[in-house]
Amino acid sequence: MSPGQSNMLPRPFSVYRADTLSGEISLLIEIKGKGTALLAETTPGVSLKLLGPLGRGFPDLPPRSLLVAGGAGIAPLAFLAASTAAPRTLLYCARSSEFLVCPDTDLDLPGLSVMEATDDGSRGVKGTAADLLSNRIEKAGAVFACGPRPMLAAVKEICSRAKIETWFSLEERMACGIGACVGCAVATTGGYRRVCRDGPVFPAEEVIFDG
Amino acid sequence: MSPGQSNMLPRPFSVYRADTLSGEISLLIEIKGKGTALLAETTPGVSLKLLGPLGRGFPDLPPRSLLVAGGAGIAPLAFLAASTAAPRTLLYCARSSEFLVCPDTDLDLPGLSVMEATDDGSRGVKGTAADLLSNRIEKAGAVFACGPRPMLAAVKEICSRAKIETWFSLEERMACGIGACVGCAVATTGGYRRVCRDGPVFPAEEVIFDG
Amino acid sequence: MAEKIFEPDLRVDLAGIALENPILAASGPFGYGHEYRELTGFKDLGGIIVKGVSLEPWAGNPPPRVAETPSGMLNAIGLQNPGLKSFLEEDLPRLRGPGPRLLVNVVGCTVEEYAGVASGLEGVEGIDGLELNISCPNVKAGGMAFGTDPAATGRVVAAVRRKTSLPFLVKLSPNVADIGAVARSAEEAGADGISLINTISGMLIDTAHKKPLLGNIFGGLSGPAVMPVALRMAWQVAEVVKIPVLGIGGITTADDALQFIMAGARAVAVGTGLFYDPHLPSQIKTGLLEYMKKEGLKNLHEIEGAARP
Amino acid sequence: MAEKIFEPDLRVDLAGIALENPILAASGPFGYGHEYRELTGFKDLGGIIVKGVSLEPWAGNPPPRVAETPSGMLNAIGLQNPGLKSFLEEDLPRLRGPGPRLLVNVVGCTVEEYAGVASGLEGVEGIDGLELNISCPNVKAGGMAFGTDPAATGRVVAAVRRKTSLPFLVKLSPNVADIGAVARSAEEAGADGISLINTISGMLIDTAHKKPLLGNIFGGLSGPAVMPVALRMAWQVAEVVKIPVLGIGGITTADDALQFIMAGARAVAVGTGLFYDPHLPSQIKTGLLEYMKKEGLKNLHEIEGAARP
Ligand SMILES: Cc1cc2nc3c(=O)[nH]c(=O)nc-3n(C[C@H](O)[C@H](O)[C@H](O)COP(=O)(O)OP(=O)(O)OC[C@H]3O[C@@H](n4cnc5c(N)ncnc54)[C@H](O)[C@@H]3O)c2cc1C
Ligand SMILES: Cc1cc2nc3c(=O)[nH]c(=O)nc-3n(C[C@H](O)[C@H](O)[C@H](O)COP(=O)(O)OP(=O)(O)OC[C@H]3O[C@@H](n4cnc5c(N)ncnc54)[C@H](O)[C@@H]3O)c2cc1C
Ligand SMILES: Cc1cc2nc3c(=O)[nH]c(=O)nc-3n(C[C@H](O)[C@H](O)[C@H](O)COP(=O)(O)O)c2cc1C
Ligand SMILES: Cc1cc2nc3c(=O)[nH]c(=O)nc-3n(C[C@H](O)[C@H](O)[C@H](O)COP(=O)(O)O)c2cc1C
Ligand code: FES
Ligand code: FES
Repeated sequence: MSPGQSNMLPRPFSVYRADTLSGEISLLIEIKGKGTALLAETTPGVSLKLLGPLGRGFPDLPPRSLLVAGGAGIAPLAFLAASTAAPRTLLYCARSSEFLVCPDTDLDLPGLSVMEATDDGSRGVKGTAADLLSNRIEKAGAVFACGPRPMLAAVKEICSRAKIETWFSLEERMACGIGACVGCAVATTGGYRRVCRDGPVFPAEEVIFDG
Repeated sequence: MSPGQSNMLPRPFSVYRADTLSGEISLLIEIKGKGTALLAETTPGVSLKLLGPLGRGFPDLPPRSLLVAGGAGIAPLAFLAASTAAPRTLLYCARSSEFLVCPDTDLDLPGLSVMEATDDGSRGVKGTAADLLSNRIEKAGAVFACGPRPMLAAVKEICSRAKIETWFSLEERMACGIGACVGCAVATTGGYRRVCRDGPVFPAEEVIFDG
Repeated sequence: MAEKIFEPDLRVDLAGIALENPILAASGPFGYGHEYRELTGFKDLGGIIVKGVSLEPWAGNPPPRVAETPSGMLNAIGLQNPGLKSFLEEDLPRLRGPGPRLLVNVVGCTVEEYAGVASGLEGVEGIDGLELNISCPNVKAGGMAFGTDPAATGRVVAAVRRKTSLPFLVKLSPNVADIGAVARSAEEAGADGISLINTISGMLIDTAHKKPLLGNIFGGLSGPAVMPVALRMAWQVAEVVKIPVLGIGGITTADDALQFIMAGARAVAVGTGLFYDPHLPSQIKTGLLEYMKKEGLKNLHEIEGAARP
Repeated sequence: MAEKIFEPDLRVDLAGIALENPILAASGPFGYGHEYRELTGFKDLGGIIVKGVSLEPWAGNPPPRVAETPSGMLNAIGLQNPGLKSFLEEDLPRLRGPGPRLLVNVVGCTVEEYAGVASGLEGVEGIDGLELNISCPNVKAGGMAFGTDPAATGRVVAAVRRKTSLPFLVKLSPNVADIGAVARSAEEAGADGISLINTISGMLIDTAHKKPLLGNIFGGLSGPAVMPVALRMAWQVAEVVKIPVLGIGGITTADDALQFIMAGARAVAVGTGLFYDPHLPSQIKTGLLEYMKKEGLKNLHEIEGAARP
């Protein structure tokens, strides 16, 4: 999405909710810097340029899936969580309570259990995503995660030990957003691949974190 | 005045009206480019950074002064016109009627006669500032002018032939606006001088137009 | 009195390549064109310069590879590309056909590699010209780019000249003290045109993590921030060479394009601007046509170099 | 448990000049300081570097001399200045006294002129150091700047070294291929520090009038647009010299200043940013103090070069 300013690169965001009847989509945006601050100032009725949806999303959720969201990583997982009614659990984690931005009501979905954790214990369990996950991994149908790199690296470690199928939605700085410039490359076992076109969702075992 | 955007140089404007009782000042701004467009979008209540007044203004008006304004050059001359009640004439000129932006009511001042001219005749006399001035120069007490370079050069020529004291308010691109950077230099008989500090008002005979 | 109505002619000849209009997609941002074709159908482009092609596949640099800067961006893609063979087999067939003229950006680490890519493209259908990217590391000279040394530039240009019958431009690096010397050297060695500028070397630091923002430490600065530098170099090069100049660097508006043409450029290419808006070339084309109508220009040659004394 | 409360120490030693804080006013934008003293009382500045002083008065370039660019500006003041004698008689007396350290920017067209200004400033009360602006045209070498040639740089630095006992920095031009070579040459010839960068050569064209916007055709690009280039050069120079580096170029925030310090700079100077807001140095100082408190830093040496591998 272009923040409507000239001389600024577009900003990538996940679809948070989509209403196929009305054609409306919602985004959940954490104010991080210049672009998201400008977007936050936008008033209703203003039109923004938006290109999408881009790239490849998550596969279908098997029953007993675990969804692991770190911070703003909640956006694509909330969308994923709403795609089925099968029993599934969302592990929603952040540094502290103010980074758990997703409204409770949006996570009040049939069949979905929600567990929260914060590093400082200001909401939910005191601990990390890895702590929550370790206790639940054995019976998981599959794991879907989105969040900061160190969290994903920890998730990968736990899941590979437990041999559970795992999918990551990755973030990388982008320029074109459509697959042309190879600016958003991430290291994978198949070489550098484009988050915007080949991803953002990749099988966890393909992602190399120290590359 | 800073248009409130970061990474933009400040923009220079003349005082158009000042109310010493209320402490209010008014500016008359022609939308020329990026900065003036941003200023035009500003809504009441927004605070802007303003530095001034800067530099040296016009001397007192002797009776039978002629004020020659080209386009947005009207701003300082409207202010000057309001400084006395002695008989004086404003020659207000522009390319066409839409560049005669000053509201009539603001020029409805005791003792002030106003003559208008446009290059295309769309308002007032069809002709230039030079045409209006040539017919009136003989009896003038002094001439005060502000407007585009070619207009000022023509005014200088007419006034020097008629040996009438003449003052120009000059425009030049600025950076600091306070006299430090020597960015706003204009060529004068005394070398390069600073519009923002030594001017903007200079005696016409000192200004070199092809320098 | 009826005014004469005419449609301005945007066609220009760039080093023997006949362009429908003087607006090209710069090498790199446009990739191999497939994604932009889906998005904009190559609309209103006079030419496209595909991403750098090397003899063998290049892996590219570690991420992050791009960063935003005030009115610009840094990139350190590292010329990731699948190599000549894959370009010819996978990409080129999808680019052939009517539409914008096609130029291939050629990269290498040695004179032999440049010459090898040029040989491999010789006689291949659908290619209208080459652009030699001499900002690449010159491994034999310790990694300084070919383009920072007039003599090395001459050698690589002469080697490519021997291998190709296609018109070719040499794309200069701005990271030099005397761009005119490099341009003259390229002209003398047989180049048909000069394109400039490539990106200016720069970097940013992520203070939260106390390390360079880009995986490669250094990247190339591009976008509107660099336009005054690019325009100055286009002006300086147009002064010392007779072959045509392709102006590149920070162009996002028709006025920017006109500045390059009035400085002496024959045509312009848009890189970073495509990220801001993939439809920028169309907007620039519309702006140029409006300007030409207003000024009564029949073609752009009338104003080529018009700002020069 | 009571946390230890301390006030971070912003003092740094720049080439033997003890600064209260690492924020200086860059040479040029600040003039001879009088106007800014009226406006901000030199508040929160560790040092000021006054505008270039030459042996004889210099008239400067024809207007227009400045132009805005995306996130930056061009200037072609042409080093207008009243000359050494007038500086000593008119300007310096008004600058003496407590407050920021005072550095004088020295300009010339020949080695002798540089040495002459240095001699004239030797032993004069109130001057804490010099900054040699070697971006000036080298008339003996056909007008290319001293700073684009390591050998010429060495000569001018050595000549000044013989004439002055003051600490002096050499200010490098960015318009070179290998900034490290010039910096090393300055260090070997006796410089006490390196300051960089000066402006990047650029231009704009006024398409309405079909002529260059600046009276001098070319001007120097500065401001946030150039920061990535300046930071890269500070990084490269800090790698090859042992003397301290003063980082300059596009700095407008505390984070910008921190990037330079983490790249290896000892202190920073603000030029174009003063035009955006004359109170910028105070804001940067406040930002640095906040950062140091948050990170528990006692002084800035702890993070000097911290982003380097
Ligand atoms: C596939 C994908 C999906 C995302 N979905 C969401 C979402 O649903 N909700 C949400 O709040 N955030 C999401 N993000 C992160 C979001 O794109 C960044 O927070 C945002 O771009 C920051 O922009 P800014 O101008 O505020 O920050 P600035 O720091 O001012 O931006 C400077 C530059 O850095 C880039 N940048 C900064 N942080 C990131 C980042 N984490 N990832 C990629 N580029 C970055 C910006 O795009 C911009 O080019 C997603 C990122 C990706 C790649
Ligand atoms: C002493 C003085 C008094 C002025 N008084 C008035 C006034 O009362 N009303 C009014 O409408 N205009 C006045 N002007 C002109 C006004 O400053 C410019 O029209 C305005 O700066 C244009 O800004 P912009 O961002 O819209 O244009 P842009 O073209 O986007 O500006 C780009 C840059 O060029 C500079 N610039 C462009 N045109 C001029 C110009 N004519 N003079 C100086 N700098 C320029 C801008 O300041 C800016 O740095 C005055 C100029 C000066 C020097
Ligand atoms: C993401 C990116 C990738 C690039 N890749 C190449 C390349 O492969 N070959 C090349 O010659 N130039 C490459 N460039 C340089 C551009 O073609 C262009 O010269 C430069 O970006 C300046 O133009 P701009 O400001 O319009 O982007 C690249 C630029 C960017 C931003
Ligand atoms: C208007 C102006 C005048 C300048 N004059 C000088 C000068 O006299 N001597 C000098 O060494 N540098 C001069 N410079 C360069 C600045 O000191 C500084 O190196 C450069 O502008 C980059 O920093 P900035 O981006 O913070 O402006 C000048 C810069 C500007 C904008
Ligand atoms: S951002 Fe250009 S390929 Fe992904
Ligand atoms: S604008 Fe700086 S001296 Fe006038």
